Amino acid sequence: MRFNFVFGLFLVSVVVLAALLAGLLAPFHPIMDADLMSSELPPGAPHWMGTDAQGRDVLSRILYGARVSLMVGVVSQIINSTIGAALGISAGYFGGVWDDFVNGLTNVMLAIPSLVFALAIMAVLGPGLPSLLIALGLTNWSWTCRIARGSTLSLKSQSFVLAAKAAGFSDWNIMRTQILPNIVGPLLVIGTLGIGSAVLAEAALSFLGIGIRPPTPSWGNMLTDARELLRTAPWAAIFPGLAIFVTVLGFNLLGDGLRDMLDPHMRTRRE
Amino acid sequence: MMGFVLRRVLQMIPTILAVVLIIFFIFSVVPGSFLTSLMAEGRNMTNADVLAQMNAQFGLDDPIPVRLWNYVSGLLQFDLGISYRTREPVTSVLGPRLWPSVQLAIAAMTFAAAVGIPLGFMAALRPGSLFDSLTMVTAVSGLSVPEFWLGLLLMYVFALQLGWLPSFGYQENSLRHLVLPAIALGVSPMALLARTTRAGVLDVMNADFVRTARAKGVSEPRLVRAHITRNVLVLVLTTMGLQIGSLMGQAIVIEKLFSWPGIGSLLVDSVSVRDIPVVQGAVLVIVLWFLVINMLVDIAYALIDPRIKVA
Amino acid sequence: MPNPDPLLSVRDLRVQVGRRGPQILHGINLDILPGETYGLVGESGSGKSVTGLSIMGLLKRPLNVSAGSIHYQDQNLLKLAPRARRRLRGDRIAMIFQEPMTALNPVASIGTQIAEMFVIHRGLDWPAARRRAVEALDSVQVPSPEERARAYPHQLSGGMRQRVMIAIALACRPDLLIADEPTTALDVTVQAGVLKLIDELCRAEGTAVLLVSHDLGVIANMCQRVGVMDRGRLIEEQDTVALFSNPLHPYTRGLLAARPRLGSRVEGGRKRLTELEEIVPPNARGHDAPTLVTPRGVRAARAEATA
Amino acid sequence: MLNRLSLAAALTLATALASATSALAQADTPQPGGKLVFVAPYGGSITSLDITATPHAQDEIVAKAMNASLYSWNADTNQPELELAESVEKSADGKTYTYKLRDATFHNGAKLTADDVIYSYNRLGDPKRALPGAEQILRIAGAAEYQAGTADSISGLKKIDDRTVEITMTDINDPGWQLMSNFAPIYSKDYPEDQLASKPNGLGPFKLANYVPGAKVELEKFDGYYEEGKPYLDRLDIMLMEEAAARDVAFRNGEIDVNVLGPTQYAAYRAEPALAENLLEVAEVYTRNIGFNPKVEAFKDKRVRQAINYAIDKDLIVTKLLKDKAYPAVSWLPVSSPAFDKDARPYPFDPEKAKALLAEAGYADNLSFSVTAQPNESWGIPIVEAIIPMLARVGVTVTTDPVDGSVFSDKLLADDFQAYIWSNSSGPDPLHYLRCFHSKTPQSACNYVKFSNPEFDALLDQAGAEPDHDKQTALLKQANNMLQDEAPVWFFNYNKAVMGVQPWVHGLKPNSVELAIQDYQDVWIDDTAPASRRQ
Repeated sequence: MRFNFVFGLFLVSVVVLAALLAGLLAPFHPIMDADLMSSELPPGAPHWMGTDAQGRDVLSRILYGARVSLMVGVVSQIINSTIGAALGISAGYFGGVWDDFVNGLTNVMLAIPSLVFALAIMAVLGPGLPSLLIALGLTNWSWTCRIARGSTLSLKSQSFVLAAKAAGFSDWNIMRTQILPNIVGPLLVIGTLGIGSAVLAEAALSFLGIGIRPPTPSWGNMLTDARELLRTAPWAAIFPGLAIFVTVLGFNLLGDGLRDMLDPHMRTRRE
Repeated sequence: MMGFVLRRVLQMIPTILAVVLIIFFIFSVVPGSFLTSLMAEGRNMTNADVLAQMNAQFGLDDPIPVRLWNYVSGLLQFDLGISYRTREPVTSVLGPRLWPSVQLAIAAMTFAAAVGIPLGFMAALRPGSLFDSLTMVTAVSGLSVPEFWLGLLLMYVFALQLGWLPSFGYQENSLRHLVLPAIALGVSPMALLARTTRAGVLDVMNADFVRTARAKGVSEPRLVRAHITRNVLVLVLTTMGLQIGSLMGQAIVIEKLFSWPGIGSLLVDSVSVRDIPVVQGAVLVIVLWFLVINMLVDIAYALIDPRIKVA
Repeated sequence: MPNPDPLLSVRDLRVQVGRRGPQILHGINLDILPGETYGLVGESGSGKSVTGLSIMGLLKRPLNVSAGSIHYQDQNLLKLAPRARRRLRGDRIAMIFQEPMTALNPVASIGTQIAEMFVIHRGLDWPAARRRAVEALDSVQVPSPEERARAYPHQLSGGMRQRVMIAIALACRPDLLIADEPTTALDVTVQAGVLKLIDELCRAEGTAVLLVSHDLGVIANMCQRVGVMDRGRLIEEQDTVALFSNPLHPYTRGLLAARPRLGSRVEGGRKRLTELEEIVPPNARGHDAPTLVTPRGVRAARAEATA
Repeated sequence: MLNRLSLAAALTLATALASATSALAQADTPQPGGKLVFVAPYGGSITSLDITATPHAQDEIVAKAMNASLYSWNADTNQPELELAESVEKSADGKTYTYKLRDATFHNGAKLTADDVIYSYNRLGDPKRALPGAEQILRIAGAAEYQAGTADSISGLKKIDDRTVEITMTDINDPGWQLMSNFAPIYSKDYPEDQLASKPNGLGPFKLANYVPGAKVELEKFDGYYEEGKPYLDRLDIMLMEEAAARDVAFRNGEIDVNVLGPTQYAAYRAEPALAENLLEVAEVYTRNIGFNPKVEAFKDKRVRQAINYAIDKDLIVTKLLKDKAYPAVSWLPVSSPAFDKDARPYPFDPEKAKALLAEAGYADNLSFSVTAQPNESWGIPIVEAIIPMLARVGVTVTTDPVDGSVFSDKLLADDFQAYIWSNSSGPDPLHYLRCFHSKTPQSACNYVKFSNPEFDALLDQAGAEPDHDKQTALLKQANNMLQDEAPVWFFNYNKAVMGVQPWVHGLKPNSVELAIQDYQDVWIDDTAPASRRQ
């Protein structure tokens, strides 16, 4: 199953390259090159993926949209992982009341579906990239937290941690240098898979009308705007849909592959 | 068993209270209000006096602590308040939405389990085969599609092109209307279940007791049926429980798309008109559903796995 | 070959990883006579367990038999249809494993797991099979068998579970029992009892035993004949007494020499003989005194080995 | 020139279509029986079955089937007409009206009396109930006092006898404009108020059979309806469907009988002959516009506001983005308004002139503002997206401020915006809707751009006091043209509402107030309807 990792990495690299090189690759400006006279043109030169209802080049918008989607996915996942790891490690390490509190909080977060939570936060903050990052970054850390906590609990009593403690390392140092490096693997796996879900969440929130602030191109907005064009100008809806699919698929495969590589148990299981 | 249930119910209370507080505070700082939502259509010019009267009637001009106190003390008497929008008790607004939501969640889960578990099983029985690879690629793909996109495609294909199923709506006592939304909603849990089942079966197949069973001369069908299934079920049950528990909240997009009268679409509508009591109530229902389902899953565990006791 | 009429005869058995991978067994030849107890000894990785699993037909992919034959009575097991081979399994040739903690299905009751044998091999209905299961439990000296039949594996101790395994294996009075390290995972205090039970029951029924073990003491106590395996080859085969008194192969000599003794440091071949940490009493043999090992001695030896 | 042509063409088309449809409706004699599956497209749910508790068009679509008001809107003559009264007499001062009520029955069997009228209007105006419909009766004499709490009831309502009621207004304008509102229906005074939301009891042609909140309202024919032989239909189902793509599938699939179309579907339906034949179109009385907040210094300058009107090619947006599902706007009042000046010409697309005006005003390339907008496809974010590059070409930077409905109004009421794009009612009553630009109208009511021009105020005051209809119209026309020159907003378009109708449905009317609100009692289906509609 190394295939997962390689193919996932390939897809993700393509998307990352698209995002980085959008400025070079995109034949048109994603916002200003809007000519209503050439709206809803089918794919063909010079619009290789056609144009949308506003007459904007779909390809260019997808390329620039990759920036937004990656930004949403990666940044929100970094926030999630940071919160989850910080809470999980500290809860597992210190135990006691703090552990109870973190546990309770995690249960609450698990009980409110993240889309509902994100919806509420977006209602407060209003549409836009920063709000989206916060909404998706604050609502999806419960699994990270659980796993970090569980791993910390089992690491806590191991000899190297005890030795570090005996050697007089501070708690902060032990958590940072002894525990964190040992749980980075699983966190990386959850994080990678989480990037995929965040990209999907962006699409879902756009559908509900609370995503990225137009006219900034985002795949969720493109898909949402074009959903009625499915019959008359399918390209405007199909290409952003494919972009989302490929990206999420890439991160999911990458996450699976990472897990297989990091968890030898899983690997033998898939012999 | 009763003791277990009682204990679990008591444990839910702090969670529920926390949810109430979180949602309350989020919506106490939310911009816009029910009153301003009334004029969003631009159709009616709103009279300032009428607005002021409505404000007073709903207690919207009370300070936040007073509103919180009123809400929580009402909640303790199972009073969820009055909907700003319909002016009915929140319970009677939520009531009719509950069954469609539950129906959709159960139908989606049934689809997910009926397809995902056998797929996962079959894939695991031939690990590395073409079927296995195809199934798993399909599963990962199922997890990678925006669901409204999928719903829309299903609508076009099965309702419009083939004319097999109605494209939208809710009909009492009609399963036909349930099919498309249930599939659209069920695809992602289906994919998850297929993966979990496959991993679980592979795990169990490697277990020593399976070798024992083979050494006993148990036939393959019986091996799968009597020895593997139940052990896998224990693993799969967790995934199923978490999925069905969160389906009610995840259904928002699908409910909107298919005009399904569930809690999710009620929640979105209520958020957009700032009908806060209903938003609170809907979130509460979604959370309760999650907690109760998880309790039921734990009970089911105990029934399936003798190692776990709930008493 | 000492006996013209073996119960099981293995010829040139070769096992390979996949189609092109390395060979695990390099042509094993082996005969087991009716009613005898044959010991297979060697370090871990020498192929003794693989030999046992090959006979049962329980090799796990990618391991597979690439050549050779295994004759049970008149039939070549390797040429048998899967269905026919399955019928033999458990019924005529049974096996017990090293790990009693995990070898039983955790979600089925003990009684059911034993009764299953009667259902699949004797065609009994479940109630009758369950009654027979209680009897079987009784015969492996499990106290209050009716109660235990309703219990689940996790409620039993390791020794009890291994007794349950024996009850399952011997339920259909097989001709051959393959016991793969049956006591290795057990507490030393119960090892003796379990070995004694296997020995008694098999002798009573005339069941032949292929005892796979790395424990020379166990082999010495239980077996009439011993085969020594090293890196996938059967390198020596002798009567137990002869082997211990006059090992022919240098490897066997090394093996015997590496036996840890009380009070002495383990020397020579330690690196490869990691499993050997128990004591074979000099000239120990016969069935009435299964072992002379004392818990204290083993603990001491263990402490030494890990030091 | 182009603008003028397209406007003229649009007008002709609208008239032609309107007459074509009514001709179609009369082509056959109505057949009784069957079921119509209607659609309420403005939300996934309705607020309440009690229309007085809500201000939404979505609820009106349902309420229209169950209730009746004193007046109703005649979609053919574009005038309010008497509904629950057989006749009316106007007093000499033009303020007091005496109505002779018709013989009508409520769904619960009670008879309509003068007391019901007085009860209904008092209930609407009751400050303790705080009903949004209160706005409709504020022109009745004494309503303001009742609202303010200085009177126990509305003094302008008087019972003469059981079937006769007298209503006194505060001014001389036709009370029909407000009292025809579906938000001011007549309820039975004896009916328990707490049942209005669950078991509504109205005078309308259909009564409630089954309500599935968030999904649909099923209605059945009310046998005691006051119009002889009506309604034709036995059953009426109203589906609550917000998602346009889903409605499209359902309509094409024959699951619903009508579909209110957005621009995309409009273009698609027009391109398919089978669907194009059965489109019902009307110029609705909504004006889409971008309002400029004078809080932004530049917007205080008339030249800047005019420049924006010149800089945007609205014809192009209307054709390409709205697929001609709109009429480019000239000024505030829509084409169907009696005070619409047919000789007035919209701002032409002239970026050079725009640049010149901006330069003159000192904003050659340093004007930037954000437009607060809802997601709506015809008057929301997509329109702002389209004007961004157009205004960039004259040196104006535009950004979007996307919000949902409640935040939108919140920002407007709080004066927390630089510009907004919206769709506002601009009819049918021209005086009422031009008043939004009267300096005395507060920002919170509807003068969102805080427009203040003494000349304009004077014109409106004069028109309000003018008893002669034609003279009043002339004054309003003048005011409307003045508004165009002042350009307090960017005049974008007047909505063209379009409804796709299944071929078996007859009797729907091009209602310019709101196309989705139909006189259900006049609707019937013919033999070609599928079996599911005819059982």
